[in-house]
Amino acid sequence: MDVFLQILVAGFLKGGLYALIGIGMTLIMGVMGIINLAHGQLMMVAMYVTFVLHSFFGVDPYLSLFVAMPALFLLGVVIQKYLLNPLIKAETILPENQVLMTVGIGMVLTEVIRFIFKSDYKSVTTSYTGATFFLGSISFSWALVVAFGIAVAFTVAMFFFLIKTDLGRSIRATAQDKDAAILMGVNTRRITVITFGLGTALVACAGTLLVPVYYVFPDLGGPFTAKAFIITILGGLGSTVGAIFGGVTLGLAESLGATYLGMEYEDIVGLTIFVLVLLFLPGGFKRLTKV
Amino acid sequence: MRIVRKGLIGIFVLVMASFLCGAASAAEPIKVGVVLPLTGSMAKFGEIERRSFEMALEEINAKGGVKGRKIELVFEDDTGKPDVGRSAVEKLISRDKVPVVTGGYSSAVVAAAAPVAHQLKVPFVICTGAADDVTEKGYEYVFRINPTASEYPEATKSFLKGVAKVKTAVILYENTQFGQSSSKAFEEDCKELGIQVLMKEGYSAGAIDFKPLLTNVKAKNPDLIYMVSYVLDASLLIRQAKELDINPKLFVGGAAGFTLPEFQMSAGPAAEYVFSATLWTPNLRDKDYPGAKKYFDNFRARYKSDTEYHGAEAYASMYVVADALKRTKSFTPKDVRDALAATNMKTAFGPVKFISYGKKTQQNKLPTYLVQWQDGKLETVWPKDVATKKALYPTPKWSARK
Amino acid sequence: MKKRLYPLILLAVLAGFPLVVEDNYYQHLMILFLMWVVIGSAWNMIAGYTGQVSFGDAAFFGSGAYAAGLLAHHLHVSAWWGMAIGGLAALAVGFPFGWICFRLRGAYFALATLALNEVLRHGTTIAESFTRGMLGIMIMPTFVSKVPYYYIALGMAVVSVLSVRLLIRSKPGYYFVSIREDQDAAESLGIDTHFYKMLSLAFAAFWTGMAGSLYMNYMGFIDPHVVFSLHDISIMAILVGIVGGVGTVYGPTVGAFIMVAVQEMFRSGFFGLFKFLAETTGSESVRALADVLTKGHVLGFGLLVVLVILVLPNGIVGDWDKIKKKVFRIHSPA
Amino acid sequence: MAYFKVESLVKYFGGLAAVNGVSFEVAKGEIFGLIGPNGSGKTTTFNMISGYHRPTSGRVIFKGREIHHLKTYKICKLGIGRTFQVVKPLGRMSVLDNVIAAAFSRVNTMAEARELAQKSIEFCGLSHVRDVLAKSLPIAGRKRLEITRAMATQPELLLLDETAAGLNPTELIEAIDLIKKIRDNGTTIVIIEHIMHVIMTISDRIHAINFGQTIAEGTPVEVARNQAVIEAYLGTDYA
Repeated sequence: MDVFLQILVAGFLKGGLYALIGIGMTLIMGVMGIINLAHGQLMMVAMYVTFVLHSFFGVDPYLSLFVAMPALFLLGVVIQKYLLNPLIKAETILPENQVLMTVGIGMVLTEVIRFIFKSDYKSVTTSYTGATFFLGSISFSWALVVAFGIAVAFTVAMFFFLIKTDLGRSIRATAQDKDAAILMGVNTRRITVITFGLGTALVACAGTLLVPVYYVFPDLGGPFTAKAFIITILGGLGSTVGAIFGGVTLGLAESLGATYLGMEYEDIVGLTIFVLVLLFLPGGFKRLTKV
Repeated sequence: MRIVRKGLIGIFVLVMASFLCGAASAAEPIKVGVVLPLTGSMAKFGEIERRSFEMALEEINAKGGVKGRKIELVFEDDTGKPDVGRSAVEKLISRDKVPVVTGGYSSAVVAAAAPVAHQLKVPFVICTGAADDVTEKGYEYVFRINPTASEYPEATKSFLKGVAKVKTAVILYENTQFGQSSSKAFEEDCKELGIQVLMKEGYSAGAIDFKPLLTNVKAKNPDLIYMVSYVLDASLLIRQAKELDINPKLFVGGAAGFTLPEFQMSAGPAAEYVFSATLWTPNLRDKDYPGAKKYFDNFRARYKSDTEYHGAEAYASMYVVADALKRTKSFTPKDVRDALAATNMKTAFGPVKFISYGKKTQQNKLPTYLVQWQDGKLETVWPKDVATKKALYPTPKWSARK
Repeated sequence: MKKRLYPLILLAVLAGFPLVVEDNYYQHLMILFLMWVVIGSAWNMIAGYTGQVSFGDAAFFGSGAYAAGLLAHHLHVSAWWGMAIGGLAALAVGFPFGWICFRLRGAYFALATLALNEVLRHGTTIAESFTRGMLGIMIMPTFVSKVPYYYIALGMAVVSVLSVRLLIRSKPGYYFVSIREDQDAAESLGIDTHFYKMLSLAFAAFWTGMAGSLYMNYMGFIDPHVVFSLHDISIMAILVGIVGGVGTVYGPTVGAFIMVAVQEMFRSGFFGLFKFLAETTGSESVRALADVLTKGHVLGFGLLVVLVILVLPNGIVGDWDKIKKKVFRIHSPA
Repeated sequence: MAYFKVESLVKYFGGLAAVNGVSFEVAKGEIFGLIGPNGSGKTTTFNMISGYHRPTSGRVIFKGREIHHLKTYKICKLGIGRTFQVVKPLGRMSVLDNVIAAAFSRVNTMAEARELAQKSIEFCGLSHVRDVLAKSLPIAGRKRLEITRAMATQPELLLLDETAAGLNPTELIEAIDLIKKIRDNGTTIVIIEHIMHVIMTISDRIHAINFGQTIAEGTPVEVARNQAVIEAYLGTDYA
């Protein structure tokens, strides 16, 4: 029983971070209709920002959220504006050119970071890195609990932003029906730019929160991109609530799978759920929750 | 558009010129080819090895090179990928016409490149790639300085026999060539020692959360936790073991990540008491490892960064190759191969002699060591005759530590 | 008439190549090039012509490679037998996959292929007892000389390109393109879209699998991360297709040549040109430049990808008219 | 036995009935009009006939054979062709290639398909744009391409979905001529049309639906006078 509870807690906490990664992706995928295969790489860049701030200026990782998120927002804006949007106009046989562009961007980001920081593994060790507290016999990592809290806060904030503000509504409108949004007078081009920025800032937040408990190196982007799109498909494109469900589900499924099937099955569990959802619940949890 | 056009022409000329220039180079110094991952995810170690090669090269050339000629190293980047590594070795052999190739970090690259050397009949002195079967195929032109992955736990084995007589063990390993083969080897060792393996499980490198794995480990409550992990997985494992309050009698790392300074930096106090197998430390006796300490100090002084056993392997490889070049009858690959086969020397990485045993051919056999983190420093603790400190055993419970 | 001759001239040059250039290194690069022609053409069939973009070509490549490798490893027969079953093994993977996943459209299908790729990679890693996991499979290449491999690869490349050409000028080809252009319209024209998508996938899987078993035979070593690599196989296949020209017969050939050449050029610092310049001029700045270039070669490669997609979204063959106009100022009569 | 008939077709999307019990019969060789206000379920009916939607209940019978469970391409092979209200040209193929693709539903070799396509193009009067890319055709051309393509599948029964919408007066006359020509050639036609004077001119009989249900059926004159039809189109105020 202890094992089970411990795993539930671990999966749930991890799921909080996944949710944050997933929200960024789901917004981008929903609004743009494309898969962003540079999502994890953008997160990696944010982690390096946090790492630099910590090791050269002694900034606490949680404080560096205030730098990493705006910085990545700008990076996202630039990418969308100058690299992705121009492709919409281009006459191409495959609409997937934008997706490939994100692959290229991912490569460039990874290599730029590698160029600057080498392939070394870097870690940020803080006073709370290994700190834990126990409830009964269940151990909680402080850093993950805090990360979970911040992730939930951002998610809730994002949710209300999308529902209550004009900009948020425009984003949701674009995500649901681009053509209709254009007819309603939404400047979709501007919306895509802002959305990409927001999505990137959110994944930057996730990355920053991950820094104290994880480590950074240039190649860590790929696996997180994969997780991000699994979460997005689980939750349904463009759905914030779906992304939260998707994130937590993936976190729990990975942990349970890793415990009861074996750690090496961790990734396969995620992928299997992904394929099952694609086939049997196209549209993801959004179909069930309708939010 | 004029600029584009000029640019294109420029690139064309550049490319053509680059084809031509390869052919034109007078062969005054003796060229030695080196394949290493200079870019890509393994570049960190590729870089350490490159620097070590260059250090050794300068020392050798400063002493007059071989037979009055200097040695020149031709580095090729294998990017850590087997097909690229193979292209690189082929280029070294057929375009640069080197009489001998050395280097080889990744096991996969080595496995793909070794048959090329064998078939083109140019000797390949592998310094790192540890996959067992590379020297089990009877490749006449392939030599390896590094012990094979399956031999890494030798010292651990004798420590377990002599000091830490544990009854149960858990083996955790990353799902890589190195992880799979050395965990298998250690499992065999456990059988031999009568240690019951309660659990043996792999994971893919780069996991965020090892709690699922470790929770299962905790439930099994083993005496020994043996981990084959790369540096930051290693640090996460040990940190999360602490978080979950797992208390075996000893934690042992199977080389790779556990001996690197980054491990200690990232794991902090949790690194204390952790044992690890290793092939080399700077503090080994000068009798068998001449120049080990000097190499270590020079490297740090010169590059202002740390080196470890990979660097020592590269450094030694350069000396082994130079030694063979000194003894060879001529600089044809065949003669260099024969000279290499007769190698019997002592290097900073230990005695080097290419022997055949079991299924292996032309494989160097070296003792391994057990080290332990004590007060933030890596101390050699086994075998006894080379120990710098006494092994701290058993490991105190997390709650009993400062 | 002249245009018709180009492929023949190219074929003659390729057939004569190993007789003229005996350098192993160039022969090796050419074999890689020919292998990528096969993979690129296969990808082009399913993605370029049929519009079902696959992000998981490595799934088929790896299946073919492992079919050959496992056969050699377990049954101790020559891995050349794998050439006979490599393509079929990839088909065996592709068939059920397509059967289930072709109800997905567009990006969702692409994601499913990506998942297939990843599942197979993890699967072969975990199934150690059968696949040797990350220890990989090692065989002794049959031939010392590269020439036999070269001609086998050339044969495969020629047959695959020719079969693309034949296919797209016949009923299935028209049907593939119709499906790409509008699946609903295609259905209304009596096209069994599911069947023809399967057919196209079968073609792609078969040739990619064949290329995989050739790789096993030629390289003599595979492991799951090499042959199921998302970046080095799946994405590379897409780049070969995109750079050369999606939905063109010779696009993948051009793309394969450029990608292999550029990759090697960046890796070797323009075939050693900069190192050579640095040595002859003795200039520190050139040396530094050479250093930066070799260290940043993947970066250069990535930038090139971004640039090509931005400037030539239809690839070199696809945008040939545009290139002619802009660069050579030749205006094709409108 | 009726040549073609639909029997109490019902289609629910979610909880909403798009079509709720439509039945009609079409005789061989006639032009049968299907009218109704926007959203009344005309196109959904077409989609069920041509196999894009499976009916929730009801039957579609063509020459005595039930076809509502068949896939779209099979229905095409049986001899029912269709056009789309929102045109679906195969954009990056030439007009000729569009039609060749369609012709392959009847023949297997390139030469035969080409010949069949040429015939269809000439018949429908698109020869002058034969080699133009489909996506660069103007709307009238695209509408006509839809018909040409459908004709190349050699249908016995042709479903035309608003082929006249968006055409100028000259083009309208041409379209009407073409439709008549197709009928005279022996093809039965079911046509959805919004432009009243077109449908009134060419239809032999008309079937009117509203809210997914039949409201009237008869000759054009009868239907035009029908109270329910007038109400459906103009609202109760005008009735």
